[in-house]
Amino acid sequence: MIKLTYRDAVRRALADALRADENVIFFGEDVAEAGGVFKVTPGLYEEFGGERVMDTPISEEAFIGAALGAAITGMRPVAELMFADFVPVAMDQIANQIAKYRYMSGGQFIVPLTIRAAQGAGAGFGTQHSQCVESWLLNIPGIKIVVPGTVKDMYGLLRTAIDDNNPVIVLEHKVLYNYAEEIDEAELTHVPLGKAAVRRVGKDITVVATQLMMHRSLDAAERLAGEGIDCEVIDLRTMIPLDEETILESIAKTGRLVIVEEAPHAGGWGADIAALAADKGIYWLDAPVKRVNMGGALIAYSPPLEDEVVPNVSRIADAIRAVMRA
Amino acid sequence: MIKLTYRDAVRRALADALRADENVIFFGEDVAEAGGVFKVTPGLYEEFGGERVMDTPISEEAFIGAALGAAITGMRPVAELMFADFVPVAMDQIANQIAKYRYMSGGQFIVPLTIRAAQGAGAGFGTQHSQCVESWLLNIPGIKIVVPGTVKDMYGLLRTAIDDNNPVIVLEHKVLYNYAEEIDEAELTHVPLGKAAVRRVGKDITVVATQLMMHRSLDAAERLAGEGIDCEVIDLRTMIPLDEETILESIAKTGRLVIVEEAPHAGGWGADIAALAADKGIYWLDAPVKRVNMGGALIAYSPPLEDEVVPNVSRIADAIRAVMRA
Amino acid sequence: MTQNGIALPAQMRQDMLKKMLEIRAAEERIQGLFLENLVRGTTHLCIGQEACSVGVAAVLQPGDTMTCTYRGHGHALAMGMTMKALMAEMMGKASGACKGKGGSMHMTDASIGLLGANAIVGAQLPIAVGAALTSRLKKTGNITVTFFGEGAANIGAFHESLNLAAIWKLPVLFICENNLYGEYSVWSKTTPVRDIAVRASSYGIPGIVVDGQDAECVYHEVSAMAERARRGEGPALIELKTYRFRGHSRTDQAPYRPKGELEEWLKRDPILILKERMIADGQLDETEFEELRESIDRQVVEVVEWAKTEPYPPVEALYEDIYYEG
Amino acid sequence: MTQNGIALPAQMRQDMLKKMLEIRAAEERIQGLFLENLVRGTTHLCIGQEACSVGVAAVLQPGDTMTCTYRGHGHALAMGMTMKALMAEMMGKASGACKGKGGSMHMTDASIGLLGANAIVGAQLPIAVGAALTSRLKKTGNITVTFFGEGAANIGAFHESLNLAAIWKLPVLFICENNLYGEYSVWSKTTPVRDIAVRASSYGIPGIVVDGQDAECVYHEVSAMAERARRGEGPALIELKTYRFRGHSRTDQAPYRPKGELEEWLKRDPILILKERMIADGQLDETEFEELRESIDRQVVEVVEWAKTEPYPPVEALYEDIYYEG
Ligand SMILES: Cc1ncc(C[n+]2csc(CCOP(=O)(O)OP(=O)(O)O)c2C)c(N)n1
Ligand SMILES: Cc1ncc(C[n+]2csc(CCOP(=O)(O)OP(=O)(O)O)c2C)c(N)n1
Ligand SMILES: [Mg+2]
Ligand SMILES: [Mg+2]
Repeated sequence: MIKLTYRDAVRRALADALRADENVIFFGEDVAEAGGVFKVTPGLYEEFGGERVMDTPISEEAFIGAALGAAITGMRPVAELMFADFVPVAMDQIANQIAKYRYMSGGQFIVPLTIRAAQGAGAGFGTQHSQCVESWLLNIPGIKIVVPGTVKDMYGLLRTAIDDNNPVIVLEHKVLYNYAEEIDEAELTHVPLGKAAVRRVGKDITVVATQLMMHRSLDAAERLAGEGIDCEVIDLRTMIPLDEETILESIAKTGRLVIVEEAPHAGGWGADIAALAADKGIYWLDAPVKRVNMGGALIAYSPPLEDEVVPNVSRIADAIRAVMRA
Repeated sequence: MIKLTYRDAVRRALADALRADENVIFFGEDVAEAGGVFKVTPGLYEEFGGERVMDTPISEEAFIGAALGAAITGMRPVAELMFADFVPVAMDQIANQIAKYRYMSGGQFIVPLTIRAAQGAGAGFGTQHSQCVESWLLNIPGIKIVVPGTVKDMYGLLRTAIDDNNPVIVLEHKVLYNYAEEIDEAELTHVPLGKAAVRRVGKDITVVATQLMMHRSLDAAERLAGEGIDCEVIDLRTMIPLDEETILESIAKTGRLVIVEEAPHAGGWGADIAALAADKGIYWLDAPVKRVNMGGALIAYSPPLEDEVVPNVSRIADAIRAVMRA
Repeated sequence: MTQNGIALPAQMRQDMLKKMLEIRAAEERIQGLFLENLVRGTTHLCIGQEACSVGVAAVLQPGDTMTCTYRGHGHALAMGMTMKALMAEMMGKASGACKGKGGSMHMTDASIGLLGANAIVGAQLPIAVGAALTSRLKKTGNITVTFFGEGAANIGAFHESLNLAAIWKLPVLFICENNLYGEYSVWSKTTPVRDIAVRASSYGIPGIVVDGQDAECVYHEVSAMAERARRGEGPALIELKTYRFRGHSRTDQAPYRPKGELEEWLKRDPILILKERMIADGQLDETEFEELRESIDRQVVEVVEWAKTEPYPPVEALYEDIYYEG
Repeated sequence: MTQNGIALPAQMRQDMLKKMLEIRAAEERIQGLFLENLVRGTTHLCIGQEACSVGVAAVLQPGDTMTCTYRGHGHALAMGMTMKALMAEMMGKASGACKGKGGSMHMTDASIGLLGANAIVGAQLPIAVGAALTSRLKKTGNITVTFFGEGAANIGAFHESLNLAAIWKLPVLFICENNLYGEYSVWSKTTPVRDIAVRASSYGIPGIVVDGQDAECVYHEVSAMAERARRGEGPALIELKTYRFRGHSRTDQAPYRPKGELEEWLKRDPILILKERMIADGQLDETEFEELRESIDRQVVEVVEWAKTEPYPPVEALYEDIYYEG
């Protein structure tokens, strides 16, 4: 058994991918010589050299587009966007090029590229450096979206993303970088995309969450267990493709659903889960489907405001209690 | 009574706004001397001059950002993005700047700016020039999103958008530019944001749609009336703010809901409506909430593929029938 | 204007002339198809600019790659796309270059190195940078060329791409076809410098201005920069001064052109220039030229008739080629 | 380096020296607050670059405006933000410049023309262009200045903004503080030209290189360009060669600096340069200087102690300032 952090898992996945396939290359701003602003990638440049691990100028559109150009000509690039809040800077390349390149050409290309970015609030970085961005990317067929919440998933999903012949956006939660697990190294293996994980089995209510919200939901579930409420907590792991089956099976059992999003309410990914329940799960539902999220708020710098805007264990527990009472 | 097209309505709203307030300015690519690529704005440059109606270089990030800078210093700019598919090119300015500028400053600014863009499939422009983009913009508190579907709404919502002291994105459906209505000119007045319109009153099922899909839903409703199905068709008119009340009142009456989106399924705006039904409307629902949309497809150029991907009257009618049977 | 007096071998001249005639004949026919409604949406013709496509393509070697724009029929044919693949694609047929999914603006043929035409201004530049990165990393000695208009030189992706290519010393040639107009705007209205080529100095790379009506001249100048790039000396910016004889797209009659301008440029028709030079050098006479032209016209008509009878893709194709499965 | 020998009046020198000492004292204290956990997230200090802020601000007149970067404490104080507003904002207090919502990276004070510091590299440039558009349209004779780093000169927004400002002949000064590093990367690793100022030639505007350690020199050079802009002759690009004495942010110890580099630059401390010049001219002696420094340090300490006791905003503030109501 070794103790590994989520941060280590990223680094290890990258290193193993670079070792496994010489077409894998990795670039981004200050990822090479400096090892990344979140200190996620030190040592890769030293081990794999400047031809495979490269620093870029501050020009997200160009280097994300270059990842596309490299991917369709035989490389398997991994590009780091640093803060996920910078996704909009490269949005045309993501939404109009990367996602559509295979389609527009009638299937002439594979696009085996991975974009990594750090998302999430809780670290005091303010309005423009704290957002979760998966909900900005859902309505774009052609890309896959991965949101690892555990150390093993961080490793395994990133490995699978890099091996995938489609563009995959891997969003790492920056507050989880220091999160550690004791694991058996043999467990560090590929994790398939599109398969949710039931993190806690329960019979009374289904809670769907990811990343930090998944951990807080598990804490809320423990708290509620003492009150006799038995929660099932589902970690989506990938947003696209979405594991509808696991969600529906759980609702069939519990008849109740709460979704916990680190995102504003309108257009949040949780709406898709609620819509799924309202369609294919409707006959099982015994209560309103509630979403716990940031409502209409933006993320402010001020510590008490930032702490308030992101759903915490109490708010999650309250929502679960309310749905149980309904 | 005069006959007015949706295209005329845009032009008239712009002209009236330019006349009403000298702080209103209008710019975009080829909107001035050439009158716009969709021939929506001819004559404005001639009437208001080159200081108020301006052509820009091809640099969406710069001129959308310039609209922000002008808005916070006393102007009331209207910027045209031409094809809505170019929203991603200016996405950082929209998502990280315009939407957040008031908030980050603690309320020091008002941001009275309007962005106009033409969206929608059906005109044979291919994968990168046919998308509806509202679903890319929903998860960004701080902006308002307007989707006019009639001639009067096109005029009235655009006027209100320009007068609003907040950033508003007005998405015009390009297939509706030639759509005409006979109207009394006195009816050309401001239309409030955040108020849906019930386009057809019915008692059996609620259909929520916008723009072209709203028109097709009305056609489907007529077809179904012959089969004894009485549809209520709601036109959202604005996505943000969302008129929850009108939707919930209708569901309370009908107990059934179909949402028709011109968008891919994952992350489509219809999920928010379905989620609303699954939360506040759950006890009224007698059947699954169905969404008619583009599924997982992208828009292809080939005429039969483009015609197929966008929901048509038959598909809408089929979905309504299915929900009625459920 | 750089002038280069060295005549190319007779066979090369013959090939270039033939290719230019093919492009011209194809596009004239395409304009007709558009008016007949067999081509939907829009088309952007390069009539008048054929020497650019042909002169550059003649420099390329097997393994070299290209990205270009919606005004890409000439680039595609010059690179070696078959007339059948082009015409079938124009009409959205299953046997088109992109199985009908791309259409006029997305001519792509990976098998000949044509990595895609792009409908988003400037988006093809980063992609070319990435393709050149592959060549550098795989040490193939290949280069990538990317075409764009003078209007595109004002967008962010242009700047970022030249900078990134320069700092990474990539074998990519940035080829600006300065046809004086971006849509309906003369370049001087949107661009504060006379020559786009001067912008090379912002990146410490060569920038040259070339007579884009003279295929031989284009060939020589681009050759020199291509050799340099193959030797690992990095990118270059090449501005081809040219003119489009038709409007921007579709039915644009180009009313914005000053009187007499077109007539002046028609005297510098690239086909005429090469033809007269060949006649002067005894390599061609008027009869041979007319025979060549007529035979090409006949072939184009035949291909068009063939393409008309080709089947559209089946509607299931909508859902294919979005993701690579496997 | 442009040098300008004309000494400023004694009072101006005194004011500049005082302001530089205030900035220095404030930032040294901020670093401490960060380590004490009273400032959350990150901070970017401009210690060593104070002459840039102070020299530019001295040129500005009432009604002039500015946008700047996350490294913006110096700009804010030089523009006239009070130490209280700055320190309270640093700690996220309700009495901060942005009511605590902005934090270190978003110092904004509309009342003094400071239109916002930005945490997205380059995003402040288009906004400045828009503010200058307002000045031109309203014929106020005002100018806008926008600060950015040499790393930002590689992003698309830089290019688009300079082009747009040049073509619209706007009164905006683009002020590049070239402090040799973008995060942990020395400029030459990401930028293929020696001087950012050469890029002005891409837009047909003046580009000048100035000694950014010499406040008087900054003042003179910027003055000249400001006069030109006020006369309606358009924008300019001004590169201030400077150096940051601290790391990029937070706890960065700047291991990437070559040995001895910092020491060389410390000799060119902007405070030292002005101080010695004033002593040489009999306008200051060492004792007076020490007294001034100490009294400023004391004031900063007092303000910090005051800010510590100030209240945080109430949690309801989360939902305020998102939209302007009314
Ligand atoms: C990002 C973006 N903005 C605007 C457009 C609309 N548009 C299409 S072509 C064009 C003009 C481009 O001019 P230029 O680069 O000179 O190329 P040309 O068409 O003359 O070949 C514009 C503005 C677009 N397709 N993409
Ligand atoms: C679009 C974007 N990309 C990357 C970053 C991360 N980042 C913050 S500061 C910085 C370096 C900027 O360097 P420079 O422009 O020289 O300014 P300096 O920090 O030296 O003042 C980077 C890459 C960002 N904030 N925004
Ligand atoms: Mg052009
Ligand atoms: Mg710097």
